[in-house]
Amino acid sequence: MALDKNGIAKRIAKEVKDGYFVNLGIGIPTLVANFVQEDISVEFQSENGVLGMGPFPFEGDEDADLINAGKQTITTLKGASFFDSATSFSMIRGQHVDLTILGAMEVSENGDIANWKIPGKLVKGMGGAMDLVASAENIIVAMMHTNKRGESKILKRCSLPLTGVGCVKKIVTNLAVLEVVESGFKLLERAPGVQVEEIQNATEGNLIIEGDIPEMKL
Amino acid sequence: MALDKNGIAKRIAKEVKDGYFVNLGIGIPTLVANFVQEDISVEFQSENGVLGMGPFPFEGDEDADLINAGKQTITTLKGASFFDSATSFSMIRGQHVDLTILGAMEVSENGDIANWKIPGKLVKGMGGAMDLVASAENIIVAMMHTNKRGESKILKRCSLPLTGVGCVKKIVTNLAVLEVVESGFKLLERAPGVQVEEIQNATEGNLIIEGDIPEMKL
Amino acid sequence: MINKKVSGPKEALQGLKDDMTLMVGGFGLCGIPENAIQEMVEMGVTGLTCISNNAGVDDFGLGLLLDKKQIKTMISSYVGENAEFERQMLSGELEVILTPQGTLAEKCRAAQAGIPAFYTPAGYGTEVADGKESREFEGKMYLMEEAYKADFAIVKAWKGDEAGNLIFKGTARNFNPCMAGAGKITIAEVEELVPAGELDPNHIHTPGIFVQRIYQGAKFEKRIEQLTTRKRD
Amino acid sequence: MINKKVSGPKEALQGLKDDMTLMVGGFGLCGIPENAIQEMVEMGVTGLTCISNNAGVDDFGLGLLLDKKQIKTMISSYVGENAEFERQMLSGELEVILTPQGTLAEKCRAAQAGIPAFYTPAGYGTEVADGKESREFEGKMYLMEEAYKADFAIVKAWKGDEAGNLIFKGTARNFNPCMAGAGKITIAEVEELVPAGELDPNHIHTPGIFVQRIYQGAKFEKRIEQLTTRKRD
Repeated sequence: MALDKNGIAKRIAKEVKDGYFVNLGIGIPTLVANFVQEDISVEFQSENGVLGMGPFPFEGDEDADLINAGKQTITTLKGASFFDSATSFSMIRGQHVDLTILGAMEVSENGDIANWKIPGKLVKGMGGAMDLVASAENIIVAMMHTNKRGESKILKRCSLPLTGVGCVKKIVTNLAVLEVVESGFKLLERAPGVQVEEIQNATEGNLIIEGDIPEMKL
Repeated sequence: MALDKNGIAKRIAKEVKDGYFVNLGIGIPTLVANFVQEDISVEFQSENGVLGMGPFPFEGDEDADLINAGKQTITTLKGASFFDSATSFSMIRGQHVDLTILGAMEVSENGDIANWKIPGKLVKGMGGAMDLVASAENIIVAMMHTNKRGESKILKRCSLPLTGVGCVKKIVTNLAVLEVVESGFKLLERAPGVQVEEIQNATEGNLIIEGDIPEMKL
Repeated sequence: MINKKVSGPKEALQGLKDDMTLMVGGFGLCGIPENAIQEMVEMGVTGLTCISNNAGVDDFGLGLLLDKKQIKTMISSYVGENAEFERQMLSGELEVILTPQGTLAEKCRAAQAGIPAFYTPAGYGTEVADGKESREFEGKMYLMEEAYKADFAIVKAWKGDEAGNLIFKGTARNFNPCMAGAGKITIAEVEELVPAGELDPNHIHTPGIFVQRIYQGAKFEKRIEQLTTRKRD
Repeated sequence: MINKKVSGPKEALQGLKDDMTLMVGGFGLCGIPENAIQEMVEMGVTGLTCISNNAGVDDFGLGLLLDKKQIKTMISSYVGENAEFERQMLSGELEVILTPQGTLAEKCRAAQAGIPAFYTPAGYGTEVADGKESREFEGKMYLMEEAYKADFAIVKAWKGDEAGNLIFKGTARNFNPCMAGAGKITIAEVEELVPAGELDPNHIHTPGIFVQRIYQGAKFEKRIEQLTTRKRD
């Protein structure tokens, strides 16, 4: 069965290793924090200027001066620090953040990503996404494999305006885990109960299937 | 009579206006702080990371963590701040420092300055001088008019390796106050008792003498 | 100590004229100079170009200036949480220049630091690169980005002293320290203004040399944009 | 919290090998990582390239490494307060690359910030410009300067916590925050190491993400280079 948003987040959480500094985008990526193993040490960075983010505050404890990049009220954990936006992007551009998890509208065979603009629709802006995808060495995209009309979002070429070129390495969708390799999308894992054929049908880009494809362990 | 070092510093102090942030080089410039009018507000910046420098500490009050760019122990005044070297040069390069006073070995008609290197002699380095002269909008050079052999240091062209090009606007020497203009050094003031002829003889570069040249008021 | 204290936003904004370019600190509604924005509404200046990460909401932040059509151009990384903004953008009344957030921060910092241009990988290969020089360093492609120029930078801090030194709180720091000193005149609005000497020189985030005018804001609403909480056990 | 604490300079310097490039914080003898320098003397690594504003004095600071001929190249803005340094430089044993101080700081900061190159006016028209690209922006000439590359950055702070967060004191801050995060591995030596949570997150100068290894130095001499005082009335 295809994964729901929490399922995608749960699978991605397994990619978060001990000692990682992680930047989570808005949407599914934010959910990843809920599933990170408890026995490892991880710090979450938010590009508006905080390292060491904790959970939402208890009711009544919210502080207007303490938000994340999604403008939500947050808390901090022991060892947290605050900094300005230039320093925040020094962390990102300087590749001090170990893992970036973000959503996408489209991903292409060569690792291009489009996630900020739909021509003809209202454009809200790229926020920090262009800096994140251009800089991060380790990017995981969290997305649905197809759009609402059932069309593949895993493409030969992106049709939407790009956010970054050749930057995506790994994709976790509701159907599969894919790795971006030289010649296309290498199928690494299937969602529980999902068959390879279903993934193939939902993938417009070149899908590389080598040997038996294991089911995800969640 | 030609000025001594304190005399030069005293004359330069008159160029320090209310509200100025000032960077003082090593040597004569450091002495300027002693002569700034008491009824104006001035803050001294040192490029190693302090704004709001005060006098030397009382004996026994010295702190190894509190020095100026000459590595001398200092104190700070109310309103002082500490910052890192990149921020310090943001102040300098970004033209937030209103006045830079520094020494020179040679100055040329077009405002070039040489003050860091004598070929064949041990080179200690430019420190912050190249950043200061390349950035400052308002530079005053404090220097002796001639070298120990009596040769002019106010030249058509510098003979020594340059620190910066076309940056010097005003020079205060033991003999005169000069302004660097299009066609050479415009004589603004004479040191008390020093005649124009003496200044002319000590100046290799083109000296522009227009009308009566007043004596400096100290 | 050079005293930067002024009576309030009215005095601080003297010299602000139609068609000028402003940097305005804040991220969302967090860390914005509320009192200065209100004063600009009352001044009625128009044709402004605002460099600010976001554009406020309909009835708060820069949204107040948008509502009165005082802004001609917005330079931001993320906008549109604001119906009037949307309307003006779609009708073409408002020009919007979208800039990657890190590039925006660094272009402000470059202006502060006297760096005329720098290279960043953000936006290479996208429409952000249109009309910009690109260049390879060690096998990776970068865009050349130039420092912003602004007439005024208006920042908001938690505490400040009369020498113009600033201390920020939490994530209300954001773009404020990057913009301080990045405009020809920098105005700092603070929640608490203290005499020089009361702030620890080691704790100052923005040294006073970057600030020309400082005042204590009369009133701070500090509105929360997305209230997210969890229940106590 | 990601714990960066190591037992001391020996563990912190693991992986340091001959011919590597180091950034070393400090201005003169102020804010230098004394314990790490002593450990490098004992390790006997040679062929080092050191990026550091100064080169110490004969019997302290980087002078200790120079004395043992462990340094091949010094990249500094001001040197020569050191007789052995002078001898090695004049004999050609030691290569010295003199760099304007602000450019040196910004090249470190660029490395930290992932900026491959930037423009600065410092050194234009001088021998510092030899072999460098120059370019005009708004009628003024600038040099293009590239980010430094270093294997290790070794910095010294006043207080630190186990998460690697650093707080500096007075002018001992200097180059240290610019170098933290500018090497592949950053080592922080602190006078006092406290558990995470004891430092106010608003007061931290260098966030822990820029530091990989941290320890409390066993002993600090904190030598004064130029003792200047005035008499009490």
